Amino acid sequence: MSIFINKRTKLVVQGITGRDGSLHAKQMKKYGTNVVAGVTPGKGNTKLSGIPVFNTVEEAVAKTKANTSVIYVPPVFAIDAIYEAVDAGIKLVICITEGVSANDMMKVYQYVKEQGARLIGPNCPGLISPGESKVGIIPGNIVKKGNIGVVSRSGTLTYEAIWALTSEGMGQSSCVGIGGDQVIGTNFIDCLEAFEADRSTKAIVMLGEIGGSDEEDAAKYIKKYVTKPVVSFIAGQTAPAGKRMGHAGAIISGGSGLAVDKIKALNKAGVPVAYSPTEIPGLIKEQIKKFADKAKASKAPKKPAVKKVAKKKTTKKK
Amino acid sequence: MSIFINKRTKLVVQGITGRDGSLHAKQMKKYGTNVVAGVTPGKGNTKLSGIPVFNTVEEAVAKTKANTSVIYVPPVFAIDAIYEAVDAGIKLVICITEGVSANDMMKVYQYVKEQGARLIGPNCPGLISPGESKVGIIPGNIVKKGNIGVVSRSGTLTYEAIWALTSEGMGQSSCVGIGGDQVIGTNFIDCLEAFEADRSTKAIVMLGEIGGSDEEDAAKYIKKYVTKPVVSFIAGQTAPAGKRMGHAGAIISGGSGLAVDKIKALNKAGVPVAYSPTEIPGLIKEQIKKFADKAKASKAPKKPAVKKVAKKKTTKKK
Amino acid sequence: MKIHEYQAKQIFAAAGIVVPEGDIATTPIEAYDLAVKYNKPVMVKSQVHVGGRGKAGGIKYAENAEAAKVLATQILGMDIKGLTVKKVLVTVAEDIISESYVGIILDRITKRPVIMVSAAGGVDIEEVAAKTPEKIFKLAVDPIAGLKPFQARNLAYKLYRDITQVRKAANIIMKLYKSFWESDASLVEINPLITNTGGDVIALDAKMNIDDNCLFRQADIEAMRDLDAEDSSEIAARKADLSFVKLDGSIGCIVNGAGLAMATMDLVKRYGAEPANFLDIGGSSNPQKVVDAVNIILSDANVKAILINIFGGITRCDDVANGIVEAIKQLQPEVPIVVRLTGTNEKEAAKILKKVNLPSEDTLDKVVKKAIELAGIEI
Amino acid sequence: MKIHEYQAKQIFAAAGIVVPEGDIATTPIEAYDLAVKYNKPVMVKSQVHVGGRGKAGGIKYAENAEAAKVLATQILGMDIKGLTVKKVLVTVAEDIISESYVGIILDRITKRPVIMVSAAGGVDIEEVAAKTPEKIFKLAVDPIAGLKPFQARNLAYKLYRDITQVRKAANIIMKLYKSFWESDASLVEINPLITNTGGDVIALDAKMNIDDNCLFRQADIEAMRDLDAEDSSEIAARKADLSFVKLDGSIGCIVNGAGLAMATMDLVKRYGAEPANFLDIGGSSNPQKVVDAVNIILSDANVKAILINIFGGITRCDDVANGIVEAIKQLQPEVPIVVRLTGTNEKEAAKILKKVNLPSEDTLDKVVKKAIELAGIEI
Repeated sequence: MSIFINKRTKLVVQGITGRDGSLHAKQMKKYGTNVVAGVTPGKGNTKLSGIPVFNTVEEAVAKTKANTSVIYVPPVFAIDAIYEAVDAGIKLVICITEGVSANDMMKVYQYVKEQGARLIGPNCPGLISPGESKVGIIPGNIVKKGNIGVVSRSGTLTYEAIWALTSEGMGQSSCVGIGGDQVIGTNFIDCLEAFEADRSTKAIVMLGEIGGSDEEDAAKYIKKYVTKPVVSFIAGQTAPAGKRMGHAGAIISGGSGLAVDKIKALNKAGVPVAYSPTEIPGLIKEQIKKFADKAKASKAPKKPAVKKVAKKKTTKKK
Repeated sequence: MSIFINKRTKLVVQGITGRDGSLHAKQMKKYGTNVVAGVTPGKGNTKLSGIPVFNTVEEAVAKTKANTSVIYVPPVFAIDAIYEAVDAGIKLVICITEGVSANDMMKVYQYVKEQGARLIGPNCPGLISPGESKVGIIPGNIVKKGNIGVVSRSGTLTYEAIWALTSEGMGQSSCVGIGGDQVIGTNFIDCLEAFEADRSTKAIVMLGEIGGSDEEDAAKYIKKYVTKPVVSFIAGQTAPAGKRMGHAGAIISGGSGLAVDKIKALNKAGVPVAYSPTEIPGLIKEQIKKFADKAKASKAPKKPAVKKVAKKKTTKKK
Repeated sequence: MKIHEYQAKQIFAAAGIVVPEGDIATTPIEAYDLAVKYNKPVMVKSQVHVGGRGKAGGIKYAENAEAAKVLATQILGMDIKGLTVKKVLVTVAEDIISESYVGIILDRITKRPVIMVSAAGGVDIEEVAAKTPEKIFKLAVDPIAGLKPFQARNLAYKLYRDITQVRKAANIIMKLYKSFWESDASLVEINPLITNTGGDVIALDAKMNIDDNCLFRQADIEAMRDLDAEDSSEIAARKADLSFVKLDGSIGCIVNGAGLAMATMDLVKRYGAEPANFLDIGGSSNPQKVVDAVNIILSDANVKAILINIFGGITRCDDVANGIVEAIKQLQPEVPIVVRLTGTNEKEAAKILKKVNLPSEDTLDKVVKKAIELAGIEI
Repeated sequence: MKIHEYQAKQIFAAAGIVVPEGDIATTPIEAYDLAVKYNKPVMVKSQVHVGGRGKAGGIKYAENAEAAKVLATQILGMDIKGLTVKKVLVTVAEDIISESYVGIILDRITKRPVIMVSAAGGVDIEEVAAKTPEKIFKLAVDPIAGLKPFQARNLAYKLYRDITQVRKAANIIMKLYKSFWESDASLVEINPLITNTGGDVIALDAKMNIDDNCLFRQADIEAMRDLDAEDSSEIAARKADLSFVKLDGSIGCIVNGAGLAMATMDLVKRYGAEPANFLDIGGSSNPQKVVDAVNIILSDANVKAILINIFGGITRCDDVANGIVEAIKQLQPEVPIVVRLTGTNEKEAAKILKKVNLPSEDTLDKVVKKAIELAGIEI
């Protein structure tokens, strides 16, 4: 099992003939992802590595029944590409593109929600469910099928953490890079909820960073709803206030978004925070043991798995 | 009984301190409408003829539990007034204002639908349920409680028809002026559906005019779903093509919207069309007799009252 | 309000849509000078507010300036469907490879702006719609979310195969949609949208109707109003804030409310006469409006009788009566007037009307019959 | 990107928001001349990208031109929170009756533009938010449907009682919201929004942050960039398309990915040293970027060692290795460099790196420790 993507994922690659799109379409296909279509305006009726290319997502969906889309188009076209995917009926859209307007994303976010679809990203490495499907750019050779769920706001830091897990023989159920931008389609809580519900996931690694309050919100959510062990890592403890660290999300403004506050909130929710990605596997082992001991002590789990309430919390309307 | 408004209607008058608003607020109150509040920015904490005036609709609703709003503000403020009413939770908004931008109304129409509210108008005389409530500008002295439902795209023509009915002793259940603009919140079919469902309505008068195809659509609807006698009148048989006759709606463009086509469609649906408003009462009597005779002939009514399907038809989404 | 092709092209050009170079001429010499200036073959196009100008001979190709002058001489002053040509657009002729249609209308049924495109352009699109509807592609746009670039592109694929032309057309559709909103248009149309041998995508014609309700915030467009193209009585009516349309009959009609006004006209016809006009004094009951209305109708020599039909709601009958008295005092009309004032303050109105001793009736049918009788028409 | 108060005021003024007359001075004489020109008491306001200018003595009132000159002399060159004042805004002083706060931010939680207003303006709004949150009113706007006039008015009621001022403030809020979108801002702020004795509602201060992702379509704002206000190494980094922030430590860091770069810096600190910078070479693996990165870090005299940490995904380790070799060849660095190249093409990278004989490690922890050791720092 896995979250969001699996063997039934039928992928359309938007921007498939571009530099990044063509490279990763091939890599995804090689990994075993069912890449059914590509889209590049004007390149309809051609093929890329055996993948049929269409002019429009609408046509690609009509012809191939694609149910998931991944976007590699340049930032100036990314917003439109998301709309196109959603309007074509795609219910899971992963936007890899970096450098997208945050204000435009506010509109997209609302529209995608209204249409009942899910967006992951933008500015994210995508996701991989080892042995099932890979959508995005996470290297296929660093993952290993297993039962650890990984969710992260970062790119290469995610790889580092995955690699640390794999090196210790700890495989993953799914690894999701949600992106580091200010406005992202899927947040920690969405993934925690999915991992909590996913039977193949036994423990969760959450990689956060400075900026915003997603980690604090996630901590509250974990305390209330997550019955599985969670281990975290927060990047940016040494980052100075008011400076943008690479992505739009990693900025500390006016006392909020500090790593120290996030770590405090997570610890309060019973989540240990690693000082280095290499420390993560050890902490997971500890937590799994601790949870198992507790379960033995009191046979019935105390926390209710209140899925419905969680859903309401994350789709609030004005 | 009646449609849309009744004794439980609690009305807020937007633009209550204006020339039209103050006049009609008083007339509505005099008629017996439960006018609970008025709104004029900057006139909060004052009263008009005993009606408390508020700065915002939100406040008016919070303090008085108003459930219906009528708008008398100048055209340039009317769009915003509709949004304000709907965002304050009002589920029935009647916009009397004439001269509203049709393009802006397209946005309003969609927004009102999305919020699950009903808009009547703009550029309409409002509605009256004799003996129950009067919202808008239809003169209270020309109506009479009874069982004829009246729906009209016009203003004074409606009065003429109502007066013809009243003069013949035929009272009305409700009279609804839906307005003559190109984009209106409530159309013939919405009203036909409501009259069909309203027990106190025995027969329906539908006053149409040139322009658009609402009458043709209504004819199809009547044929399918309306079991009560309907009589119609279509204004504008002598109007030349391409010229705008007063309201935005009354324009014949390129062969469509002609009175002759509308009359043909209505006749085809079994609806007689009067040549003059004064002919309407006689036609109704004839129709009522005809329907009664038919009912006697075959005890079970043949047409199904398919309300659900009708609803779907009128709230289509792209 | 309708604007001319050349005016719509100005708006389109300002929005970034490519239109051929051109300018307006009101004399053959001006047309000649423009053709000399462009130094290319030109089209001489009559500027009148009516369709089918080409079929009527109002659009001609001129190989050179001399020909342009000759054609302008023919076209200026020409009558097209009752309208006299007072201006021609002299515009550089394009070599046409393909002709398409692109239009956006406010659609009453979906209550959305509907974009229509067809590769069958350059002809009467309503004929295409009637005979080969499968050749027209429509998109009803979400008016709140707006037109998205991919939607414009998907429409453009219906017109062209070459991706460069698809992108150009998509760009034009986006700009046209923006113009539609920014100009408060109820219709914008490019017919034909052409491609030339150079691969350019060009708006060869342009049409734009503006929502009269929004002219208050469209000063630039209001300034485009062509008073030459309007009947002088209609101009006077607009100034007096009256809804007025001139017709050819002999019964002048003054009514409150558009629906009732049309119903009154219909009855005039039913009882054997023809209405001279549509006139709605609106909801207000300013007596001056009645004076202006009578004055405008009197300016029509065809009028044999005036019928005043008021159903008082907001409109107060006494105000109208005062207006009638004032009109008779000021204008001393020689044609007979018959009135029917029902509703709000009708008794006060009756008293006021005694001053002028006009015939009056109490129902719609009666007042119409009386007016026809007074006009001396046999029924 | 941050812009200065005077620049934000230019944008606000163009949007129709009333701001006091004013202009920029870089010398006391210019300040004097401006004060003479305005012929009124003025404020002399330091233009630096930092809050709390008033408290730091960077904003002063000048009764006349002479005083303006004296104050400009004091303020120009002043150090405010590490930034040197190079420009002052000389602006007409207003008589202040009330001070409010109006701001719009992109809110990460609601994912909507949130408008905040408070009648408690003119002070640090974050302090108001912390101590008396009931004094701040917020509205999360539907980003698709946009801000409606009644919503702006409802917010304005929270600031003023007088309906004329409510309307003026509502109008300002509408215009501010429009500016927020049109300028691709992530924050716009007026603090204080004042009323004066004449009843005017005026933006006395202005703040605006722009989304870096959108500068490509905001040429006018990009041109406002104050290179004087930036560190020269940060300017060089931006030109080289590197994400770079200068810090005070001694361990130079070159990493791919922002999260990993921060994690690397955090480990440097954890193991007892301080990072000299944040530097993300991004996803591309152009060798030139590595050369530029090394060059920028070498320009910092505090740097005692350089740590290169790459986890190859899209980034290819061999490309980075080529960049390192090239950097060493071109720049002949005297500070020690330690590398860790893991992931895509790491074996090819190892071969390439043999050319330069650099110390290398295979894990994040090890490479950080090694860098500190090479820097000669005791841990």
